[in-house]
Amino acid sequence: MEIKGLTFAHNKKTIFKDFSIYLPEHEITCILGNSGVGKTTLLKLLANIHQTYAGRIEGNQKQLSYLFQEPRLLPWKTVFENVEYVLLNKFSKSDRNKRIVDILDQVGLLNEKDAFPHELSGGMRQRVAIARAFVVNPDILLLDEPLQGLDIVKKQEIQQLLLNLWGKHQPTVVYVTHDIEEAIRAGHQIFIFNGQPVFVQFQCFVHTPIIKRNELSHQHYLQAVRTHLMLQMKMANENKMNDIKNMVEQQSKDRKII
Amino acid sequence: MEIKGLTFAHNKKTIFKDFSIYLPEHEITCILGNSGVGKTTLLKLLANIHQTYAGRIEGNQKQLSYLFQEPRLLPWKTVFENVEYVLLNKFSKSDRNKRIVDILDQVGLLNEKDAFPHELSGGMRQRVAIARAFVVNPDILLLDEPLQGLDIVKKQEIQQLLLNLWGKHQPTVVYVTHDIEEAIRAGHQIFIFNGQPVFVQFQCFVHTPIIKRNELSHQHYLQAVRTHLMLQMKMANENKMNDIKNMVEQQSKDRKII
Amino acid sequence: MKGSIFQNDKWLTVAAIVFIVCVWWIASSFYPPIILPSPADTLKKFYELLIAGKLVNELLITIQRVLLAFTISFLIGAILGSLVGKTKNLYLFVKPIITIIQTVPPISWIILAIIWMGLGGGAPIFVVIIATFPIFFFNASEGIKQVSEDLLEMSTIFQVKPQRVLLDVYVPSLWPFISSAITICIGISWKTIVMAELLSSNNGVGAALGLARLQLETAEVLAWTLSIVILGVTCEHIFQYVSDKTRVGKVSKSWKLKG
Amino acid sequence: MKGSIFQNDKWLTVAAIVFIVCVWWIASSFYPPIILPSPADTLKKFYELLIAGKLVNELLITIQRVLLAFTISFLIGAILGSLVGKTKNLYLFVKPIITIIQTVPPISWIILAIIWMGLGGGAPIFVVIIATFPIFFFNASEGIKQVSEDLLEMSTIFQVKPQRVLLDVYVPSLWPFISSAITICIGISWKTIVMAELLSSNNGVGAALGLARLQLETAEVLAWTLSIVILGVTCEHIFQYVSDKTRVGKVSKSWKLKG
Amino acid sequence: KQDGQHEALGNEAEKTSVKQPDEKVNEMEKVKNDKVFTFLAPKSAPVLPALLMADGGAEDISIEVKTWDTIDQLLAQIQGNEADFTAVPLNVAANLHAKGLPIQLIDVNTWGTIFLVTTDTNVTSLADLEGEEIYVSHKSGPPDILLNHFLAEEGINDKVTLYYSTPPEISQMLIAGNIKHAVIPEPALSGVRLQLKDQLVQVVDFQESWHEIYGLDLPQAGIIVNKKFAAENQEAVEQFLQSYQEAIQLMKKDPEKVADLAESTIGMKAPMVKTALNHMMVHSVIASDAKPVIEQYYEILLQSQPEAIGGKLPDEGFYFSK
Ligand SMILES: Nc1ncnc2c1ncn2[C@@H]1O[C@H](COP(=O)(O)OP(=O)(O)OP(=O)(O)O)[C@@H](O)[C@H]1O
Ligand SMILES: Nc1ncnc2c1ncn2[C@@H]1O[C@H](COP(=O)(O)OP(=O)(O)OP(=O)(O)O)[C@@H](O)[C@H]1O
Ligand SMILES: [Mg+2]
Ligand SMILES: [Mg+2]
Repeated sequence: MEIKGLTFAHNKKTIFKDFSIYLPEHEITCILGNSGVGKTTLLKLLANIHQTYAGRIEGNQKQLSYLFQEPRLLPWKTVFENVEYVLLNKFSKSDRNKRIVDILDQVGLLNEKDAFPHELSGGMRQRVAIARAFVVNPDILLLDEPLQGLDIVKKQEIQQLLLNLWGKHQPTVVYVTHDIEEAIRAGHQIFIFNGQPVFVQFQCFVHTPIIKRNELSHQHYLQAVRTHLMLQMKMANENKMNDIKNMVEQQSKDRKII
Repeated sequence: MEIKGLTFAHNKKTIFKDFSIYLPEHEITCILGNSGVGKTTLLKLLANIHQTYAGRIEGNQKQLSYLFQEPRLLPWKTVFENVEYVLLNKFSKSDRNKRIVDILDQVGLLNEKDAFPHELSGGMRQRVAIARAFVVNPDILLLDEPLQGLDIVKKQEIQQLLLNLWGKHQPTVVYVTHDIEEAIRAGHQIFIFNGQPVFVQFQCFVHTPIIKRNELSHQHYLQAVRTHLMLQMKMANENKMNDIKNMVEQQSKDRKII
Repeated sequence: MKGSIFQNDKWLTVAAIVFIVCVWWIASSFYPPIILPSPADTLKKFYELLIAGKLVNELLITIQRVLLAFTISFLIGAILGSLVGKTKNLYLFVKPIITIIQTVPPISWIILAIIWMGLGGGAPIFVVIIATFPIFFFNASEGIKQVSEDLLEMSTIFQVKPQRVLLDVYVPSLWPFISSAITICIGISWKTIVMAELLSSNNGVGAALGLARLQLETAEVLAWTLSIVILGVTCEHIFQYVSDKTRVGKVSKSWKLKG
Repeated sequence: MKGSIFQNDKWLTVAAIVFIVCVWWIASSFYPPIILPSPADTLKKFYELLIAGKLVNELLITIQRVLLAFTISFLIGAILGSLVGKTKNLYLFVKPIITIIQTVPPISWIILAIIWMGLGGGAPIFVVIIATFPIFFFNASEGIKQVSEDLLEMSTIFQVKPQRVLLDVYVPSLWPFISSAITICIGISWKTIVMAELLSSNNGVGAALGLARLQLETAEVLAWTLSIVILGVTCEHIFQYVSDKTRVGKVSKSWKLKG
Repeated sequence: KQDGQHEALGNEAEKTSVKQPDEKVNEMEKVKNDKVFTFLAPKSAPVLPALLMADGGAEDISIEVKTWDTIDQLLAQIQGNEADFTAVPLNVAANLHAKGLPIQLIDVNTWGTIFLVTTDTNVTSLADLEGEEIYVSHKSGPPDILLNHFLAEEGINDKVTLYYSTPPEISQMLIAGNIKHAVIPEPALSGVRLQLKDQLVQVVDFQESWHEIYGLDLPQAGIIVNKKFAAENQEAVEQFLQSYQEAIQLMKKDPEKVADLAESTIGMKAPMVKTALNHMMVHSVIASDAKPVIEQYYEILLQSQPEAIGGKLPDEGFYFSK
């Protein structure tokens, strides 16, 4: 997927101005950035929700799936039905049921399948949203802080689920998160957004194959990435926008990519 | 604050059964636990939202403040007005304005003070909720995953804000989180909840004074606590409820507390 | 069957009716029967009309008309309201037209209605439609604005078929508005049909009531009124029952009516 | 001032009115003036009534009555609806009573109304209240169920004073329901007052219209109707204007009416 | 021809059962115009003879009776040309004519239906009502205009207070004792008579008072037809009038039967009809003959409430003549 010369404003607040980014197909791209920088806005643009932009967004015509920053469940439907909602007319009834039961089992909600959203805890609701996003086998998967509200162990389990899913069908994933660990564990490529309008303050490829990221031999390299990211995020928060911009320009001139 | 012999059920799902816990006044108590275990339910019980419980909840009659798991903003009010809403009738108008501007500045939302909630990003909305919870100078502060949706740097800043606030007025804080780091940085005492009905799987006091937790000399001790917590959280997710229960009983017999 | 309809609210409805009857009885003791006959007098007259077969005859005519009018009105009002409510400019254009239609008193419509539809029953049906469809329209168009954009976005992204979105997002969101409009319109329909029949028709409960009134048969007037009220309350209960049975009603109840 | 009221929707309202007038004009060409006078005839009659001062006289009487009735009805209906809507059992008890009150045709109320309130004007006021307050009641009681429990819990915990909760949580949440009820009731009030005055009063637009009708002055009937419609549409616009000016209306518009 | 009809009438009087349709068709062979005419009337005096005619009282003409309750129903049916003969109050007839509808009055058949009644035994004449409140039905209609006329004659028209409402409401309040004096027309008044019996005093019979002043009867209602229809079916109209007049005689002979018929066919209560028949003068006078009487009446209406008859006296073409 590619965005070229994108310009978009919320009311009079320009979020993107002549912004370009390349999101490689069949890879996981993680996006970090300050709160309110424009990450969700980018996902919505990719999902074609905001349609008043200028510029070109290519490659988003396929089967999309979106995990919103809020669960966005139908309050009048049970957990099962909420997941079923996005599958209707897509599979035979028995196939559908099997898939739903499967995914609910994987996110640990099989016992709650007949509960209504208001009877769930926050983390449970988030997991229903995850189940719904994962159940459709999308070509493009847009994730907005998918693991928020989950305990650490479940965070890991569900990230593993995501990676397995990616392993099977290799969808293009755009993964917005605030957690550097998450990004390092899942991203082929990591961006840090900054500024208003948005510019890419930092971009890096993580060269270790995803399945090997737990191996000890790669930890040194990953630690380096982590340190870099931490540093950049600190900078991003320091309000020295111009310094950063200059630096970024310098870097892009030098073609120096970690 | 103290809870004695609490029994509470959501519909037919018993969350607490003869549950007792002591939450020391003027201290920060952190609560960890699986998604859906009953953390939010406990906070709501402390806040007297659920009133159909059996047992005694003592010491919650004072000025309360609650940061909900969802932002719960009034959609028809601006950021400023949303914060003002909980202060009305409490201070003089100029005092009020000063306080609100102050807290909005501290959470980094002064520029957005006239925006409506639907014009904010997820993290910004969370920060409005934080500002609202902090602005009232409560005796008891109930926090449900206060830092969700914020980038790492902002997480630290706002946790610092919380600690400063605590430093000034020393309210009793009950702090629900999924992030062990957060708990270690802020808790005087940390609980891990498990089971249905809930029991305390693990309880520890963190002996390092809060202001010294960044000092190098304490890192070793804190690392030990961290490791313990990680281990316990892993166990909590392993569905070996009985083993754990036995262990906990054994521990409480031994009065062994880390 | 009746038992099951009244099951849940049975006692409260009975209590409400007993309450009304008591008030009526007490009030009737202050006035001569020609002004306000007692419930007993009215029931007696009611029974006489029933035995004579007149009651059932006229009621059947009126029921048919109300059902037809209500259905048309619901369809036009709810659908038009939902469609128009979303488009601001269209709404601003249609709204004054409907206000005008609604503000014109039936008495001004009646001649045209009779000419267009004859004395048979067309005119009352027309008047009932005119009286109720704006209610569906305004409630639907206000309701459609309250449908969560978030859920609609979600549905679009997941390529949920429009008919599912209609059924699973629009209908449940509109439900409180539609349900309130239905409750209101049930009452209004019965009341209006009587006025309309009285003004424009030779048969139906309204015409019978009008005649009774001219002949100073106050007990008969109230007997006809009673039959209309019974119909109204019964309809209300049937609606409530059906609505409770369907998913939307059930959930929106358990979901909101916690108190 | 008029300019400012019509500012936004000005052209669309004008378009709507032009549309209605065209339909009317075309229709009137098919019928003799005694059945359906043309807009021009009606306007002429309207002007005559205006010059004679009769129009203003009767209008003032009717306006007074409607204002009084509308206010009472709004207060009783909205407050009772909000209070009762939250308590399931109370609601189930009150609901059938209101359905009954609403279902009884005005014709059956009228004699009681006249006796209680005389031929002066009390009876029409009473009838308008009976006709409109159930609408406020049902919309308010349905609306009150939709008020977010989450926001109420939040308000309780932060010990926000009840009057602020009312103003800042209940009113905005109820607004779509109340606003829809007001729009509906504006139309209904004007229409009903005419019917009620015609049946029970010596003066007011309704009585004048009734007289014109008996004298087969169809143009005059329509001139009176026109005056009522103008009042109805004007009220609608004033309400819209005021509602847009107030905070709640403004925000609920910007917040929802994105399309 | 007349004899034949009397014979038929005699035969008819002996019949008790309602005729079967096919039977009717057989008898209609006599009528050269074998059309079924529609007779439209309010639920008042003029409809009663027609009921007898429809029930087989007329040999030479066959009619079907429809009723109108409101002025709108009347207008709509006139506009739709749905009735051949239509009974209307005289002021309405003049008004329709003035509004340009092509109608013609063929007869006047109802006279003197308005009364001032009271439940106050102290009141015996109009003069006793000085300073009292009178409830009047039909604001700006004949009851109102005539009452004002008589009050003016008496010289007390600004010494009484008038309230207006509809006959049912006034009747109810009168019976309930809420009010004392009222002006209502028949047959609505009979409802009150039946209920109050002797308590009700008839103070002014408008017919009598009118007669005292002008020496003429007080005409109230008549039958109108379409002008073109009248011109083309002169004979049928005359025949109708003839049969109608005969039906009136029949009605006077057997009020019981008319009352029962009225109850079974158009829902008017039998006792009320019987009582009303005692207080109304019903006899049919062809329009051209009644013209002076009618014009006297119109004159008064025109003076005080021109709109009631459309603002002008009807021209010559309004009155049907043989
Ligand atoms: N209103 C309700 N009705 C029925 N069951 C409920 C309700 N609210 C919560 N529950 C159930 O109670 C249990 C505890 O919920 P709670 O919200 O306390 O969990 P939690 O520990 O806060 O989880 P999380 O970390 O996911 O927020 C859950 O299993 C949930 O399904
Ligand atoms: N509907 C809207 N109207 C006006 N402004 C908006 C709207 N939505 C978002 N914004 C603004 O656009 C900016 C970017 O918002 P966005 O939601 O993309 O942030 P984000 O990067 O996702 O932040 P977070 O991490 O807090 O979710 C914010 O400053 C926000 O105030
Ligand atoms: Mg976001
Ligand atoms: Mg929770």
